[in-house]
Amino acid sequence: MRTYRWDNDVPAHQVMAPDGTLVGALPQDLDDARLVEFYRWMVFARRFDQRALNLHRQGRLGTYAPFAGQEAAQIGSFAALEKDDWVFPSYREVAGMLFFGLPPEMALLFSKGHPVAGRMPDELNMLPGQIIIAAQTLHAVGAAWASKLRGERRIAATFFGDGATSEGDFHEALNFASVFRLPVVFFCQNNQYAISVPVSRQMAVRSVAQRALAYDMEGICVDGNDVVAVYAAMRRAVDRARSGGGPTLIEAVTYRQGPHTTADDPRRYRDPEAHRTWLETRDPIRRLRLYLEARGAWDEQAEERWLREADERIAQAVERAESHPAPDAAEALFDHVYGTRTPDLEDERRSWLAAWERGANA
Amino acid sequence: MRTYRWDNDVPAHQVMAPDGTLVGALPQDLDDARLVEFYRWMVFARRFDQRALNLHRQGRLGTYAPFAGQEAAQIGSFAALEKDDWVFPSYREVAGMLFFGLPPEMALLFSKGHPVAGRMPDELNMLPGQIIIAAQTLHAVGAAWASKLRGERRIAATFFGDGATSEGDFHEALNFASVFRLPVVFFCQNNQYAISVPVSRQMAVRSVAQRALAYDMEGICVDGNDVVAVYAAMRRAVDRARSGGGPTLIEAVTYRQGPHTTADDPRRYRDPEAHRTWLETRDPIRRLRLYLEARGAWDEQAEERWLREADERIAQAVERAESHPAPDAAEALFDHVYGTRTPDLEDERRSWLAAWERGANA
Amino acid sequence: MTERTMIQAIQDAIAIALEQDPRVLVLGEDVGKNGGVFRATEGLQERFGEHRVVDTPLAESGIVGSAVGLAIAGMRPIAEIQFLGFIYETMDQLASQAARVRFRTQGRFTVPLVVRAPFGGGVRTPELHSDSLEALFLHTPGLKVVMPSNPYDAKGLLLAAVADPDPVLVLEPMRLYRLGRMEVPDGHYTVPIGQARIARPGTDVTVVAWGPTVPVALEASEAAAAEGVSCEVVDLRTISPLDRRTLVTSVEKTGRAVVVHEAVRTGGVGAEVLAAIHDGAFYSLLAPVERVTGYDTPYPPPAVEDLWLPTSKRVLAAVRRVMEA
Amino acid sequence: MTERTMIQAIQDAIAIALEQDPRVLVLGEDVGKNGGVFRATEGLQERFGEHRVVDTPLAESGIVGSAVGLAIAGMRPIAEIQFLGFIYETMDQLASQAARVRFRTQGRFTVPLVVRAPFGGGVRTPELHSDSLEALFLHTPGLKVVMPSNPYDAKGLLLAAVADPDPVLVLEPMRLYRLGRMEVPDGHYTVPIGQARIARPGTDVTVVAWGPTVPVALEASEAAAAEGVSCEVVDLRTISPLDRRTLVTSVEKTGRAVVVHEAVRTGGVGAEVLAAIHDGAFYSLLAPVERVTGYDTPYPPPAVEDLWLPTSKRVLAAVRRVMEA
Ligand SMILES: Cc1ncc(C[n+]2csc(CCOP(=O)(O)OP(=O)(O)O)c2C)c(N)n1
Ligand SMILES: Cc1ncc(C[n+]2csc(CCOP(=O)(O)OP(=O)(O)O)c2C)c(N)n1
Ligand SMILES: [Mg+2]
Ligand SMILES: [Mg+2]
Repeated sequence: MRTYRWDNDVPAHQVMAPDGTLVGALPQDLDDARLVEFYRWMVFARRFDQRALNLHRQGRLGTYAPFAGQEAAQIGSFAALEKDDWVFPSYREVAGMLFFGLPPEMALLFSKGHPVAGRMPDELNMLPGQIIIAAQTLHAVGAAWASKLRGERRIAATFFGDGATSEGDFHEALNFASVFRLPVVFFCQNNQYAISVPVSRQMAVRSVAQRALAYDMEGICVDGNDVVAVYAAMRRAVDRARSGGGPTLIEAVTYRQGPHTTADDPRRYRDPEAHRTWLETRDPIRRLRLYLEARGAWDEQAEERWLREADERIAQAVERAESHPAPDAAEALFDHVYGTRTPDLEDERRSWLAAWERGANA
Repeated sequence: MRTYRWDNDVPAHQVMAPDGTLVGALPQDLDDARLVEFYRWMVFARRFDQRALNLHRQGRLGTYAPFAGQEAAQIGSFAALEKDDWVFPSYREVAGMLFFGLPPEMALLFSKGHPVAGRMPDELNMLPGQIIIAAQTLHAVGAAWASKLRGERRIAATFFGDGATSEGDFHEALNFASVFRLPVVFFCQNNQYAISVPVSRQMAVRSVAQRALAYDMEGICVDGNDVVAVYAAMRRAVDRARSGGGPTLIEAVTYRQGPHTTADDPRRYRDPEAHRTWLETRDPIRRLRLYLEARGAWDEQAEERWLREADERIAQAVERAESHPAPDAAEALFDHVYGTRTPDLEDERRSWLAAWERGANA
Repeated sequence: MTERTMIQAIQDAIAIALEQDPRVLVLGEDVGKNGGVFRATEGLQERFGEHRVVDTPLAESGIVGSAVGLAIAGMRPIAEIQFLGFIYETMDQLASQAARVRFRTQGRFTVPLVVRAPFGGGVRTPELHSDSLEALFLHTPGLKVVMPSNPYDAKGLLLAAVADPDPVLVLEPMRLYRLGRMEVPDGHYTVPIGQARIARPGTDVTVVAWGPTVPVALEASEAAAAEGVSCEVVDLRTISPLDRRTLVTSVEKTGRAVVVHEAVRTGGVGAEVLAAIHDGAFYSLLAPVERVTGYDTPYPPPAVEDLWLPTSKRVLAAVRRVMEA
Repeated sequence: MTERTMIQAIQDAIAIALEQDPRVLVLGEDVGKNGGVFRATEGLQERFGEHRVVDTPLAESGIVGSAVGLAIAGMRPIAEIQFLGFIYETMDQLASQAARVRFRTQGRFTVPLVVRAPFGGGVRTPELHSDSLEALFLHTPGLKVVMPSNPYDAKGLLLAAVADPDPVLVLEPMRLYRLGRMEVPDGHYTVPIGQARIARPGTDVTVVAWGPTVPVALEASEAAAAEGVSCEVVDLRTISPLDRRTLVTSVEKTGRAVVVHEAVRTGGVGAEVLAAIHDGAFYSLLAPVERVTGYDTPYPPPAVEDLWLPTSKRVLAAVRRVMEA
């Protein structure tokens, strides 16, 4: 009896080995200058992440989902997008979002729970990080569909984790995208865990990319800590989408170095051995640094300068976030439920304001 | 860049060609006597289906979902189950359910909208046909899980259509089953349509079985009009499940010869050419008859006898269904919402009875 | 003006929307070649093409979720959920996504989405096809919900929904799809969302109904009139936002109210209607507001459904009770 | 007796259930090694093994749907939905499946399933973690819904839910998880489902609250007492089936009522509580029942949530209003 069965084990695609040497061909559009730019963004993002955790510890920031370890996956993938492409991220994509143009103070305001943080800059077709796992994958499908219907160049990219691939919405999104051959890229950061649940408990397959087979879609498994390989994979997928070739599923194999969020204690579930290996030998920033150093494009002084510049930008962002005006609560609560306030909302807003004046709100 | 991609096209597994000749090996446990039994059931089911449509036309039956054309897929698959296995069917599986032991009058009462039809016979671990597409696949996962936890032999089988594979629940079910390696068989009757939507619009892959690859599960694509091939595939899957080898996805490629339900007009969407081909050259009953005839196990007289017997049993079932006592409405409505009626339900039942006495109900 | 059934009026509204606005598209199960299982989209794929009237895979969350994306990107999707009972599959995409994008992004993105769904009992459908679930959406900020009781309102509310900048759920009582015909204007017009309608003026009792129970309420009112009781029938037309003012105005006049709905009683829209009357017309009330509704059970199988649905006799009995109180 | 927080009482209840009944198993996201994101299942996987405390893939419909199958097959699953906001993903499996199997099969199969879910505001969670959605399930026949407001009830209601032959949703106000400790018996006991509790006896105004608003109601009542107004606080404890009798008995005595809940106002459980009082104590009411609730907006972001939640001051103002009416 002949049956469908997948017996191969495809290793993650790699261009740059963990020691910074090339094991594959650099994409033509990645010269040293561009890689230095990636590197500086990765360093900036890492510093931002550390600072955010710090602010949280000081009680100056609410729940924050750190991304340290995933900088290559995020910056490598966002780098292949054009500025007016649609972006539907999850809460984890802060590094990519910063790279894409989100002002860093917005990322801080998001973790401060400020309503303004949901109001993405007008010039970006980017949604705030989705909280409901996998829900955004369908939105990307719809936006890609709109592009296709209108004959636009614009494609849609959506970002999510390994855990998200277990949700029904993920399946429905990939199925719609493939049936309608839509210009959308599904970018999964397999960071090994969904909170405490390891990817081996999330799926029986060894690679998220294998799931693409169920949709006759190309699935690419890439070393997510190799910014060059990530970029190349995303480039391929974005080009395919833009040229009418339909969707792609990319899995970037990476690692969440920190806790799931500031509310999480990863010591409860993490394998310390594997943790050490990922940190010490597979850090994405170290890898790119070794490469650039060998190319003569990195030295200690540059590093110091870039760190200093990063820290300055971050300090400014913290300053801007902390001095940001408190929300206009009446507006934030009542004025964006519908395009026009309903009679009930008019009444409620009025009584809210009255309570406000009496000091009865909180 | 190496990527996951499925390039093969696996033909549906076949043992018996449409002309009734063998093109593969008969399973050892299928001798002529067993195949005659299958044949008689298929004939019985077909007659039942025709009679039901007839009754509907006469206004003696409510909505009915005919299965003509799918008898081999259903009887071949149910035949590989043991009597106390769990069965989670959809509304389409009436042929299989009858074979499995559902009294035919129950199937009629179901289409008459009689509440008693949901009360499956005590000796069967079979649920009534599920209306919500794909919902039952998760129930099968849970029942299989219970078997595994208790170390029982019992496995679970669930039946659904090609359209069902697009639902999120289908994906979640296959994923759970494969992650927990549960004794469950997912049996899809790909009858080419989900109401009016052809399978080519349902999925980009050419075979439902290919979807198994996303779960590291074996996917078997079988000619669903070949009762032997169906039985062999189901046998393989059931044996695997029972011996702890985990789940299987089977796709039986078949064809719905009639309308989706009695409320449907298939002329609106069907390809008349393909329709003729399926009917004239790929009917599952004809195929088995040609085989049995060549074996000397079928002749006109036997056929007539079997038809007569079938019609007698059906007539009895119609008689039993039509003389079945009207529902005890107070019980049907109020007594099975919870194990014990809540105070509100007590009140409502009382006031319902009062209205009943006044003739105010309907 | 043309005489139209409700389903024809709906088909007409969709055709007009497709014609007038290139951003409009229709998506759902069987809406294309088949023209919808109730023929609401009959002939529209032929007329407007496969890209504007789209058969989707069988996945409700996919339908609503991708429609949310379409709407965010500037399209005006009209999604069909084949029966309201299947809307549970889309609850996250409806309630947490469609209804919240405006609020979440403080106005930066919006979801001008229409979701149509047939529902309601009395037509002998299989399980889970008949349930009345409007209460779930009354309790979902960011969504609007309308429910026509006649062909004119069906067309006008649907066109208003398409024009609305926010997600609107259009619940269509399938029992009324072909129940009768009525003069319906041919061109574009809207029935404003949020305004109830006095379906029958009266002075003694306010009978509040919506969708499939409007004819039931009217029938009961007719019978009450024969007994000398004058009922004012309020057809809500919009479930959310609720037109509290019309309710209160009517009860201030009548002093009595009966609320009729098909959904199960407890936690239904009837409770909020009762609350609206209680809040706004407390001192006018001469008797407790009565609710005549489905019972607190799952929607029952066809053989007993008529014994479960609110009947005009039950409404009349309630009218008598409030008159006697 | 041991002093326990609510989360400890819940953990204790789950441990007892696992210990006493081999059919019980716990499933959900992060319930295993991690012991649950709130530690409700802390240490239980170590103690009872991987097969009885099971980390599932990240799929809520899968969790509830497979739990339905487990329950049909005779197990007693306790499923955790990490936050109630994610229950939308399971609505079909909860409302159309779990809640209906008994009815659908006229008693042949049943679903003795417990679904636990933390919810509620005031703890600065990200979007969609804080929503109060109990009203959806009050309107779902076949389901029961309980909501504890203190450690004792949390344990007793959870054990009653496990013993119940039908699906029970246990909604746990996360704000109260660690708010205080109280003496909780060590062994097995149950708090009966369907019975409200007088949390504070009083004579002038009935204040109805549940879960997270019970402390708010008590605080307001304390303040009212200082003004010479005696509030009787009714803690519903069970949302469905609603204990109408306790409500009516209390209001027959006080003649006034204020209902307090965190869910959005329109179509909330407050409307049905109001209706129950209206129906049962109409002629005792001296003033319209007031509702103090969340506003009709999505649950807002952390920076403004405290300005949205019902406060004891708002409750006190409502108490004053009903006293003055
Ligand atoms: C529908 C839904 N279920 C559960 C959660 C709670 N939750 C938040 S993040 C998370 C894990 C997500 O894992 P993964 O998809 O791998 O993304 P990662 O956090 O690792 O980036 C869970 C379970 C949620 N936010 N939404
Ligand atoms: C969740 C859900 N969505 C939609 C429907 C309406 N519906 C009933 S049958 C059907 C088509 C099912 O197609 P398929 O899965 O191929 O099974 P078949 O009827 O062909 O056996 C649809 C859309 C439903 N019952 N449930
Ligand atoms: Mg992850
Ligand atoms: Mg089919």
